[in-house]
Amino acid sequence: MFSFIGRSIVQKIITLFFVSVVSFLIIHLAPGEPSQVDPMNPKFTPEMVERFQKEFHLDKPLYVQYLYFYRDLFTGKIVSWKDSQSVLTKIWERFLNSLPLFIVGTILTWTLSFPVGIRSAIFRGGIYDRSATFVSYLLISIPGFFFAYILIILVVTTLHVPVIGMETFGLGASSWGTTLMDRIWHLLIPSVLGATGGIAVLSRYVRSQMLEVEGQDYVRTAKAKGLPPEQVHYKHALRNALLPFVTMFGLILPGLIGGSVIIESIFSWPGMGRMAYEAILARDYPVILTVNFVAAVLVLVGTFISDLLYLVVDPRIRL
Amino acid sequence: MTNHKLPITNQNITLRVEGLKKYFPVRRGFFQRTAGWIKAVDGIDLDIEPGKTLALVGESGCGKSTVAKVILRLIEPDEGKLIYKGNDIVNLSHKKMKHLRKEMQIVFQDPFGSLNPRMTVGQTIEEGLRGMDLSKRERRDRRDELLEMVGISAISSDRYPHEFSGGQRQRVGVARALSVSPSLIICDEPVSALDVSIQAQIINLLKDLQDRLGLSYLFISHDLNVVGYLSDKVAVMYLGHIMEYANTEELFETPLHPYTLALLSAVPVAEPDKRLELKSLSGDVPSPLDPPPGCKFQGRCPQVEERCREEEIGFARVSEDHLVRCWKVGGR
Amino acid sequence: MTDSKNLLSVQDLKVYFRAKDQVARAVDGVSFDIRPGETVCLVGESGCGKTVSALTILRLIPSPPGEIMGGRVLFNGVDLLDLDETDMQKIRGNHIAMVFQEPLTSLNPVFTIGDQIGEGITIHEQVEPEELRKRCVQLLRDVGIPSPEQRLKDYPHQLSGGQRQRVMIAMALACNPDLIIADEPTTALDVTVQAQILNLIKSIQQKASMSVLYITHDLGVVANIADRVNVMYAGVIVEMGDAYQIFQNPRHPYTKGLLAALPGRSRRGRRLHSIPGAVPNPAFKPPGCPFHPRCSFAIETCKTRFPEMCKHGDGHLSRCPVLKD
Amino acid sequence: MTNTQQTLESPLAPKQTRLEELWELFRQNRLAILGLIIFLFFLITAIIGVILTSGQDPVFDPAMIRLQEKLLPPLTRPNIETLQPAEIPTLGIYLLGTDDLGRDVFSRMLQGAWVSLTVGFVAVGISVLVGIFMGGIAGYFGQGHLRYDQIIISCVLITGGILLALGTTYTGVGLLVAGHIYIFFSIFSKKILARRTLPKWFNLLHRGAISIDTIIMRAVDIMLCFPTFFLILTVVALLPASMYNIMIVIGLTSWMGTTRFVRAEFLSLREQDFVTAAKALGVGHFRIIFRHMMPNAIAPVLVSSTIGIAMAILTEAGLSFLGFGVPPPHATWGNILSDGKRFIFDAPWLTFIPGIAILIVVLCFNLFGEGLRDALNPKLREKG
Repeated sequence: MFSFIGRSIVQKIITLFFVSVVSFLIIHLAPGEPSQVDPMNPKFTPEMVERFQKEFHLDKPLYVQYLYFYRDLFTGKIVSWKDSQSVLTKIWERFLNSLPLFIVGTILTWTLSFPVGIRSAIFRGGIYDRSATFVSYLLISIPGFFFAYILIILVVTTLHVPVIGMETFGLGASSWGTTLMDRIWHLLIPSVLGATGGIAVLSRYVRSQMLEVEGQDYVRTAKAKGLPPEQVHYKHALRNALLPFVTMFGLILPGLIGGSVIIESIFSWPGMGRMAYEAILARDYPVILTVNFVAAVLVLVGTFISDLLYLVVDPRIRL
Repeated sequence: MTNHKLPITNQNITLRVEGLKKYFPVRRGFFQRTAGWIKAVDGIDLDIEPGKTLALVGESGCGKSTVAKVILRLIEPDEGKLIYKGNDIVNLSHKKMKHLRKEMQIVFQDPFGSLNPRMTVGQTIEEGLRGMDLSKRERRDRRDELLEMVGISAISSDRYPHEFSGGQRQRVGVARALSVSPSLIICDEPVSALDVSIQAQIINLLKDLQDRLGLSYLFISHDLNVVGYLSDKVAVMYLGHIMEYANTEELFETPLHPYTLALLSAVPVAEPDKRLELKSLSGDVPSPLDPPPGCKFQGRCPQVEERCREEEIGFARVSEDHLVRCWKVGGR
Repeated sequence: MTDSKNLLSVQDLKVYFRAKDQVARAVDGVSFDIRPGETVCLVGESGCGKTVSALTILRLIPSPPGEIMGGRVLFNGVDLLDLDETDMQKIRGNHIAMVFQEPLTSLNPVFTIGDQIGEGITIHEQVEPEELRKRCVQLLRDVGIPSPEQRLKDYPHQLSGGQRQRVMIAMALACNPDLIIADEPTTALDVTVQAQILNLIKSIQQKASMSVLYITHDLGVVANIADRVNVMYAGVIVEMGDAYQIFQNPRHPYTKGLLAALPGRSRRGRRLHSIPGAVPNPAFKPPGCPFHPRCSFAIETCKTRFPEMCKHGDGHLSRCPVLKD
Repeated sequence: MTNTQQTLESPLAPKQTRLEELWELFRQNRLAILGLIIFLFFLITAIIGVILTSGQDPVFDPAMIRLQEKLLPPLTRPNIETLQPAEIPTLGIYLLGTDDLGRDVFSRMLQGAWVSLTVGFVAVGISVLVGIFMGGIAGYFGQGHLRYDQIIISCVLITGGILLALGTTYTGVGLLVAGHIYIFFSIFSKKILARRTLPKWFNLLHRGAISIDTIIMRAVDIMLCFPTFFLILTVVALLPASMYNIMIVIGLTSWMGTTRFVRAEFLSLREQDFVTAAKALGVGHFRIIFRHMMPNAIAPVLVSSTIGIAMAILTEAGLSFLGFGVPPPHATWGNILSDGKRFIFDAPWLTFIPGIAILIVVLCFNLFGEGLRDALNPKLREKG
């Protein structure tokens, strides 16, 4: 048990190291220098460029730059090239902005897809199942940005509530009720959008898992014992069907960064995804690399958690 | 008491297995150290004579299938010799082994998994003929001949396995094994997945082919009825060891090892008159990961005594061809 | 046939499986009876419909594609096929219990065996938790599992194959059913363990005087355990009788063929008799007697007329007009 | 022998190839058939589109700017009086309206269809090839171990290559040359050193260090650590804008699933009896891989790749939407939508036409893929 945890941690640290190397190489081997981004900018005089290069060790060999960069990252001293602010503070602020979106989206995904998927599986082939299937295909296939505009048009033209940004600009000191409603409206559409793809994919997966389990011998045994159908479905089948979702539960963590770029930029939501997008536009390498690093850490922590959960949930795995 | 030894009289032996061992490591812990060994095959000796059938009998997990794989050199043995027609083949180079491979073939248990579902049965058989110097025409003729030999009409050579029944697939498997004209065929439970009526067809086929082509069989099985019908000699295996080795007649008439006795008396006979209480052993086969010290059978043996628990037991020769690994017999 | 002495009476049962444009007639008019306290065997090769028949008794046929097309299953005089689902649940496990072939996959891997045995009891009876535990321990002890108290907390994967099958039997015994249906319970086990399980079933049956419907393809097992035997081929029962009649005086070519095809030491040196051909696909069964293409006794009428049951002696019936006498 | 003749048998089931059987099952899924039809329609449109919209004087000119005709809704007739004869749309009508520069949306959609198609196919082609290669190696040769010297040499070669690329010429070339010398040395060393006893350090170098399987699977883990869309965005933003870069980047960031799948499949196939039988017959490694194992593993890979195509099309549209896609003036569905987003209330067709087009095409790939998957699923097949 402990040796499993130990091995897993060591393995993940090694993976993380390689991720840091690879991402560093990708960024630095790509053509184009950050100092050349904006030659028209009057700030970028040759002296400025030189000072800039010195300050960020760009004149040093690559591996030295690598060491400098990760030293700065771990001591928290790393700063953005664009505005010389601390990257970690920046990320933390943006993270707090992204968090409500993420939480609402995740809750929506996980609370909706399970009932839908399970019902589809139990009434397999019925009208409910077929329409759920079709709707989920539709939701998987629809481009997120297109769907976003449909929703914007719908909400703005029918309900006349503004939805862009985190809050309505200039709402100022109105009653707390109005502010709250305003916040909720702003939060709702982006998180629904963030959740749709997840709901569609997850409910399909729940359905197929459930179907798979319903065909197992032990479900037949349970029926042969004379258990009522509810107990057969929700105790014997569901418990087994849920096992693989433990793995998925660990994988929602990285969703914090990955999926939100497009939605956050459409809704001008000042979150992590949008910050990453802006950093890419500005070739702000420290921010890009740090976001990447944080994302990798989240992935690894997520998989670690799901490994552990699996140990707890599945009695067949004992170390 | 000799430790082991087969009779050395017969020099004309297709395959002699001597002291064959295969251990699989069990890794555990932080550094994945080898924490133990599964002694799948723990020093066995066998003699397969030309044109004869040696049966290897035992319950699941006793290591019989590992023996088959090691003999075919699909797994490398850890120790021991495989003497094929007088030459040790364990340390042969890849090139020489490739040639020798064709001398030993295998027929599998599962008629569904043993044929490539994406190849027609004709293609499956031609795989074996590819290495030979044959023209396309000759190859096709040989393929058809092989199919007819096992009782499948040559017209169906362009059919896929899923179009055939289990028994027919098993025939194709036999034809594939025959395609390289081997002298030894390892039959790994070839009839245990088949229904009784089909089983008889395949057994007859194997017997006919043996008579016609002079094949030797290593017949691996847990079904003592089939073994009793088909084999010339029997080796009873338990937890990686051979427990008893004898001519079929002798083994069935006068089984000496308690395990053999238990096996024989556990087989239900299809005659309601003999409906006695089946004599059953208590317990299950222990895990090969940590087998008991001393006699491997001691945990389930009805006649166990102190000596069995302590000392490793060698073979005792009862008669020319009858070896038993038990104190009771050796003590005579 | 409608003997009031019968515990279970299956009459002209038909179960078809529908697939695209084909209909597989898996069970095609099966009738047999089980009297209280006797062991009845259903023998046949794979695909002959024996498992489907057994599952139909408990109405466990997956539907679709399976469909019960006709017949009656009288249990203590009540037709199980007429019961609604809730009444059927009261029969399952309580009056008729079932033991399946693969003990590993038939036990739920995520519940302890204590849970799984106890569950069957709580669903049919009101029991205190302490009482329940005691009963589970006693059941495990009855089926010969050592140190049952500790085993209650084990998961199925921690037991050996033989022990798992014992647990399955304990589960079946939980509510003292009148009938146990055992569907090839020893096929997946080694011979020595098979002998243990067979002895266990026999001893339980004698002790509790319950009826057993034992399904198998192994004629050796049949000879060992059966009071009466039903031989099935291609969805119909071709011969029925007591064990002695079937084994010593078989009256159907298929039964004769099966017995002659058995290998054994006594047959050494002689060719085994083999039945040519293979079991027909249940969707494309030949007309007339389903066995006629493989039968060496077949005459012209066999190809067109489905044979009736012919009586050969006390309770010995066979579906062959040719081998009548 | 007479008896064998007696039992001469021919197959039971009616003759039907796997493909026919598959089609038989596939045909029952009406949605999947719909997907296939739409796909064929899309394929024809894209091919015709690329023919009609390219060249010096295309039949449909997607780049023709008519500022006086901007933001016309679909099915509007052009104002013939204000237009030059050459500027009049080929069909005599703006079938799908015009955009903010007065360009014919229909022509632009035709042009964009080809981009979506090629991006989808090429990107997935790359990822499937890489995935099958890596997965096949991991699954078949995975238990083999790389030796210490091989690892050191490959590190030396890679560092040399990187240094050379970075301009540190002398060290780079030196490392490369040293690496190659060692490779030649180790090839010939067997013959040269055959009779001598080797020094201890040399033997140590020849010890197995790490299994090939471990290396490949760790590489997969590393790739999975990157948030895919973010990674693609970064790389595409850093590279010069071009359609080919996008295809390659999408392809190279999405092979991990295939690798895992093929590896798992190969690991289980390797244990199958028919592979064992092929080995026993003395069939060579490559024939076993390509003739015996690959055909059994490839079908599910191809199925999931149809769904991969859908994902790739979506990704490309997303990139175009964010302004990192195929560079203008070339039209893609993503950048038509992106251009139109400023006019979503005035000219909603600029959003809806490309949006719905993408939706339908992606949907057809998804339906088609799922239909194939169901048809291939042996469990469903048994149930009929």
